[in-house]
Amino acid sequence: MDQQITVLYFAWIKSELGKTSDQITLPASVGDVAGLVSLLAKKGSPYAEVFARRDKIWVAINQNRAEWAQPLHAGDEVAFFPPVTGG
Amino acid sequence: MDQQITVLYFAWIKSELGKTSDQITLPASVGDVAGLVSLLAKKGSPYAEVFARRDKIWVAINQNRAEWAQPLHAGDEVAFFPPVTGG
Amino acid sequence: MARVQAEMFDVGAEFAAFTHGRSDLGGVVSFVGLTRDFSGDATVHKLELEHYPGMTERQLNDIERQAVTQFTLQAAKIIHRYGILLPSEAIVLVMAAAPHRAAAFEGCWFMIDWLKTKAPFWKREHRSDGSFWLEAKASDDLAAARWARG
Amino acid sequence: MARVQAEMFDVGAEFAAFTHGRSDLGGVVSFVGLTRDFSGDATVHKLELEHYPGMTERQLNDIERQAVTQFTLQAAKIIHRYGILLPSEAIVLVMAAAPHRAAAFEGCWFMIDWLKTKAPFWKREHRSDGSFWLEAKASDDLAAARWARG
Repeated sequence: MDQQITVLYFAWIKSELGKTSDQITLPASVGDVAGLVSLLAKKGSPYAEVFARRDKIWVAINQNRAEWAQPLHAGDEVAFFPPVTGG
Repeated sequence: MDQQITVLYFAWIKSELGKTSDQITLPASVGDVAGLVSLLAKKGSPYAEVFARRDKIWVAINQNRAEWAQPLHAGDEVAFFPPVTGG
Repeated sequence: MARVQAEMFDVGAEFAAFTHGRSDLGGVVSFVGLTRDFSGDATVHKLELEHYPGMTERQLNDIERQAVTQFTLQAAKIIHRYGILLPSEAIVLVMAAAPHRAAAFEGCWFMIDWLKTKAPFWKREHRSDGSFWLEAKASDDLAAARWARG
Repeated sequence: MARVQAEMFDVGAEFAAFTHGRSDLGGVVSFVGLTRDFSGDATVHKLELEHYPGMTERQLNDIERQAVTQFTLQAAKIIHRYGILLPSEAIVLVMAAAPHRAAAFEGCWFMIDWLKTKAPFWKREHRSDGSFWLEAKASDDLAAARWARG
């Protein structure tokens, strides 16, 4: 069964993608963050270039920091952003 | 030759002596802070009681912290006060 | 409760509100982070602060609560701005109150160190030589790691 | 330059004056010491602060200068009150500015620790059970000793 999720982008990721979010329907074969990243990277430029730098990208699921192996569920809000630089 | 000095008192020392200062003429035999303290203690009550607690008393000469062995000179401003408690 | 806002804040008014009606506080330590007009050799015209609404408030409130618990604070407060900031404007205010000054210093320092590695803010400098997203500093990770409980 | 005064000070106005016209400051750490309305089990009605005019200013200026040198501060300021203070009033304000926050935290902490063992102020509590000159605390000596240069 397909799952609908919201994906948010911040800082240089947002700048390079030229957008702040995507609505993504996950195929049944994609169950975690790593799978989502592979799916996004396959969308071609500029996604491929952005997600090639995944060592510079953090992820949050429903506003909590998460790991690449963390599972995704329908309705999740997944955010990709660089290491933070506030304060 | 006799030396005139000003002696200041602060906090409980001032309270117990009932005064803020003395003008003291040092005899030639008194050359340092320790000698001044002995001279003051000989003035009887309440000086004797106050200066019996000399381990609880700090001294400054001309507004700089000093030691008991430090020499005195005419015109010096000598201050006796407890360990500080500001801030 | 932490606050995230685009508007400037008044350090004096925030301090007054933080201590208002309290006659039990021993000491208050505050940290204010300011915008500078240079970065290396370049002139900075303005600083842009992006954040992740919702997650930001959650993280800042977590940091406040953690500081209160870990350092037995009497009160803790974080105020952080986003949007466009001009040089010399305040970016962040962190305040910690405690009966003794060591706890207030440590609690305040902990909050700003943690904020710098956990709160979802990103700075972009608009400079004489272009606009640049800042990179996170390894020194900030080290600073935050100091506070990890053994 | 340090300031010693009987009047209340406005933390916000002092912060504004401290940072006025500066677009090169990275962070400012402040410490405010407050009067509490209790001491052990007794109620404190007012706090009396005596000082040694002349020597006080000299010591506070020395502490500011020492902090600027030792921690490479961009600015340092101490404001300390004397006379009668009521509960919740501010006794002392110490501010340190530096390019990086660690120096500002250390510089501010150093100044209040040193002030507590070097500046000629004496506190007398007017309490429900009488009036008492406070005794110096061994913990303050230990706190100041931490900053001695090796």
